[in-house]
Amino acid sequence: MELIAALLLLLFLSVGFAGAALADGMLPALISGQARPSWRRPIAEAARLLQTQPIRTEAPDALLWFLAPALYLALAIIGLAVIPFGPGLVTIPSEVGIVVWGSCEALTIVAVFMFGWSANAPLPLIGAYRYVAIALPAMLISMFVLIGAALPAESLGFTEIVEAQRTVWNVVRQPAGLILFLMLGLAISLRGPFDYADPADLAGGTTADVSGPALLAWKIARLAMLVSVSAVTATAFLGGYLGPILPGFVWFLLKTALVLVVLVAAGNLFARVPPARMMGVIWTMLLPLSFLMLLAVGLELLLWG
Amino acid sequence: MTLASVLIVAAALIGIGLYGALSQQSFVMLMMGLELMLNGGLLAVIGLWANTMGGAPEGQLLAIIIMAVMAVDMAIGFALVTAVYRKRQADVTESLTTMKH
Amino acid sequence: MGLTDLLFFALSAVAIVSGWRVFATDSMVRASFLLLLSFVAVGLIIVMLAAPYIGVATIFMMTVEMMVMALFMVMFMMNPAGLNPMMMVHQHRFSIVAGVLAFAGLTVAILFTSFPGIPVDPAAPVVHDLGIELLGPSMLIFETAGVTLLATMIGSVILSSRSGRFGLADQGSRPPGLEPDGEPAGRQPEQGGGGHHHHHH
Amino acid sequence: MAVSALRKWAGEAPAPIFVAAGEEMRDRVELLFNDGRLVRAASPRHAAIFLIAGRMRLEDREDLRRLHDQMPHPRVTLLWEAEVGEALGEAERFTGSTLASDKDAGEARRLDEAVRDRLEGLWQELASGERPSEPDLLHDEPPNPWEGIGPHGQGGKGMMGGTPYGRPMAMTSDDLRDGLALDPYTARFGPFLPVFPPGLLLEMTLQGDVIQLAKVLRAPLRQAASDHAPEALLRLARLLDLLGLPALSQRARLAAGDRSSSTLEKLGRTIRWSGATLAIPPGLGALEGHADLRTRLNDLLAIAGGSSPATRPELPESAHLSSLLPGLEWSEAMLVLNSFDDKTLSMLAMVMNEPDEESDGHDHDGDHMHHDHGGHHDHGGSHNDHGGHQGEGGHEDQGDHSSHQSHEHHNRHGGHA
Repeated sequence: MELIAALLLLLFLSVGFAGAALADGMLPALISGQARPSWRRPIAEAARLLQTQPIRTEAPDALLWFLAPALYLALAIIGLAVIPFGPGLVTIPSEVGIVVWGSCEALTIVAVFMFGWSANAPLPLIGAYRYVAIALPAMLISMFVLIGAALPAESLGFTEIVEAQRTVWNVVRQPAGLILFLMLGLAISLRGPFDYADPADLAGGTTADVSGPALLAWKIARLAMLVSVSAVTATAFLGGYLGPILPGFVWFLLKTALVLVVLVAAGNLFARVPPARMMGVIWTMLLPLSFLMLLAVGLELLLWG
Repeated sequence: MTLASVLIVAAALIGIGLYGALSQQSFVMLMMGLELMLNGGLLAVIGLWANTMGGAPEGQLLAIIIMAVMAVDMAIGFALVTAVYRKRQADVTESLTTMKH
Repeated sequence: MGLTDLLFFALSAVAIVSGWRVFATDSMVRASFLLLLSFVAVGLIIVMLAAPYIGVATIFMMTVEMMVMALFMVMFMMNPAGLNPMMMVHQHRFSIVAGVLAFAGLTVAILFTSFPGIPVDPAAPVVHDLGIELLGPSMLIFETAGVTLLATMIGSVILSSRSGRFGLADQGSRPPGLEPDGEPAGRQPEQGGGGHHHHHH
Repeated sequence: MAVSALRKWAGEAPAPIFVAAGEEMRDRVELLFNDGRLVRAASPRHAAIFLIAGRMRLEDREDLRRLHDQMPHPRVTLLWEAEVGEALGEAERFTGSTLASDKDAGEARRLDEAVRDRLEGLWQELASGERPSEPDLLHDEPPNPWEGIGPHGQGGKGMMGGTPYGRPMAMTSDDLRDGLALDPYTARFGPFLPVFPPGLLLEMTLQGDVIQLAKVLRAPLRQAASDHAPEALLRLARLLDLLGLPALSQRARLAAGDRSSSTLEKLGRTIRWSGATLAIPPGLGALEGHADLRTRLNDLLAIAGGSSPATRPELPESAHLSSLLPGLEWSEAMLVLNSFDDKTLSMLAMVMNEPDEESDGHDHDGDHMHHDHGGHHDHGGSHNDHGGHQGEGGHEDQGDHSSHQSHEHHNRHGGHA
């Protein structure tokens, strides 16, 4: 069963990755009203980067610089591995799936910081610590929201969380939770309003001094994390593989695709708030909101559960 | 993976942590030594819990307490470093000799 | 020697070597990432010891802690990147002896103690048990830990922020006046090195 | 086989271009990127073609050479109506008679199209390997000699170590935000940093990402005075880019090239919905009589929609970037910098020639030397490593973004592509 799940994981990752690359190329073009770019464009882009010279800055931390994209990608895959693709179809069945995912989120912050710091240049470093300042509290919020999703299941495992949504999906229980979690998705896949690591005002931030294959690896890892975070959202809030008629895996794929498109679109439609102001919003508004959501779910379960 | 081997690994971590905590001059590095000792302690507690207590939940509870101690240690440590730094621009132990008197 | 043992030895080696490298590397940011690696290895060993929640939670918590640690390294340390090699140690020999003695003493104690051998049942619902324990019989202990953490948060914010109750942190404290905007009551802070008097015992 | 397939694929990618826009060329260059065949690179590291457009000052030539060497191989340079002497070596020149402002609109458009085609052609040649990559223009050597003693250069006395590459450790200085004095980082940013107005060279002292000091070293290059609406739309596009809305920014640029009321109305609505105005803190970048950044953004939206610009009184004498930027975070500062029209900006960014020793990092060092171990806190040793902006000897012009030394090294270490 686990072997099948592992194969499914590979399939899911490649399909999801292709979809993410496509959505990431198409949606901005659609929104900007430009001529639609061809589906070959991401591949061409990858081929170009593969043939570009890798740049080395003066005295970088070469090991960490090299490892950071690999770590980022590995985290995306580990995150996917604890998620059920269908009834009983999990690559790594874990009764503490949520905590594993939380660790992946936290280590993602480490990966991004490592990537920006090790280049040994000012703009990447600014991107790196700015990202840490925003992503750490964002991750706290996501954990509260996920605990709210785990409460009805009385378990920290993703399989139990999906099964507990047979009566009602978690998105109905905590709609604001879904939105908060999507924000985290934007933050850890480094896009749009929460892309504080690689923004335009820092000339590319952590990637400002990266060229060639390393840049390609970073872009791949970002897209893989986008797939991963969409899958977690679909599992924790939209009932994962649950659905009528179609097989579970297909439902899961559809829901993930939906979340992915929403994330990419949101990344192109909402403005980025300057970091200091965003910090204020996160600590004084969003974090208390996530507490309230948790409290509400707890009360509901206590009174009617 | 016998109990003795787990405990020896824990002892090694505690030894290295002790070395770090005693030898480092900067506060933050000193805290790293403390953390490493707690890390060894955590491993030892879980090793003993898994092999001698038959899985009584109190053992895990102790591990949680150790983790809380780590968090408190770090938070207060960093806050003190910041406070001292604001006042004296100091981040190494030698610069706080006035505390001796 | 099975796969488990092999994995255990590999992880132990990672934990110990990276733990040692923490104090041997020039770059302090690298040092905090090495410490993180050591914690991750220990966390995985703990998962192998049938305590998945504790193990993964260790990784989770230590990641966040070490991230903050790395930031502090960049903020406060000379030389976070290790590009100006330097030695910042004191009582070096004494520390080495103390470390080795601690390790030797503990090892001897471990080797000469006979522990009761009651391993945990692999099928036992350990995470579930832990949850019941935390919110059942040991609720008071757990809640105490929670309140301690809350106190820590408040304490660290007060300690590290600039504006104290008695004036700006870097200007020395001034007790409040007896009437609004009046002269501070009690002893005046010393001129210049304000705040030194706190430290007299 | 595999290599040629890769090359074929790479040729299909849009040509990645890093732009150094000279006098009167900024708006024209920005409109080049409207049809999606070309993409504008955020950093020279991401680019393959270096487009130098318009007249440059003499003192900019060194920076252009530096930027050229910062680009990875394969790379090529195109000089479009640029006068840079022999600074860029044998680079290809593209001259389509004189400036567009002298010609009628149709002629200018045809010319721009020709530039676009040439850029694409260059990329095809480069990707297919027909055209060799351009070699470095500058020598690959450190700007300062290694001055440490001992095997690692740690030399020096006590904990401070030596001064490798002539860069002493960073020292603390006062902080504007919350008084926690950490190490400042002084560097020159510009003159062709993509988020800066072209030609502007600032020397800034940063702590974290808060700007403590800003000094204008070179004023921005003069830009063509054009109609209000396209200029406003392009400025709006720049602000939207900074706000993380590249797609909407592209829409604004498209609208600047080809305006019709319905698209403009829709664009305005989408921008309002994106929360762009709400994202900007109220009161940010406020100038006497010139309102704050949020108001300026709203004005831009209105001008883009066809209403005439609100008249603002003359700038107060004292208004200058050196007093406007300090205290702002990097991203806020970039927003402020890009929110002014060219006339206002050139007044704000006048070079002030006064004996100003204070902004030299060294003076601050002195203040703090009395602390126990000499201040020494290096909030970003990573900083002084590539920067060398602390000492008097370390001031090197920054290329576009200050990884300027790196170009002198990448060949030695990693030039094997």
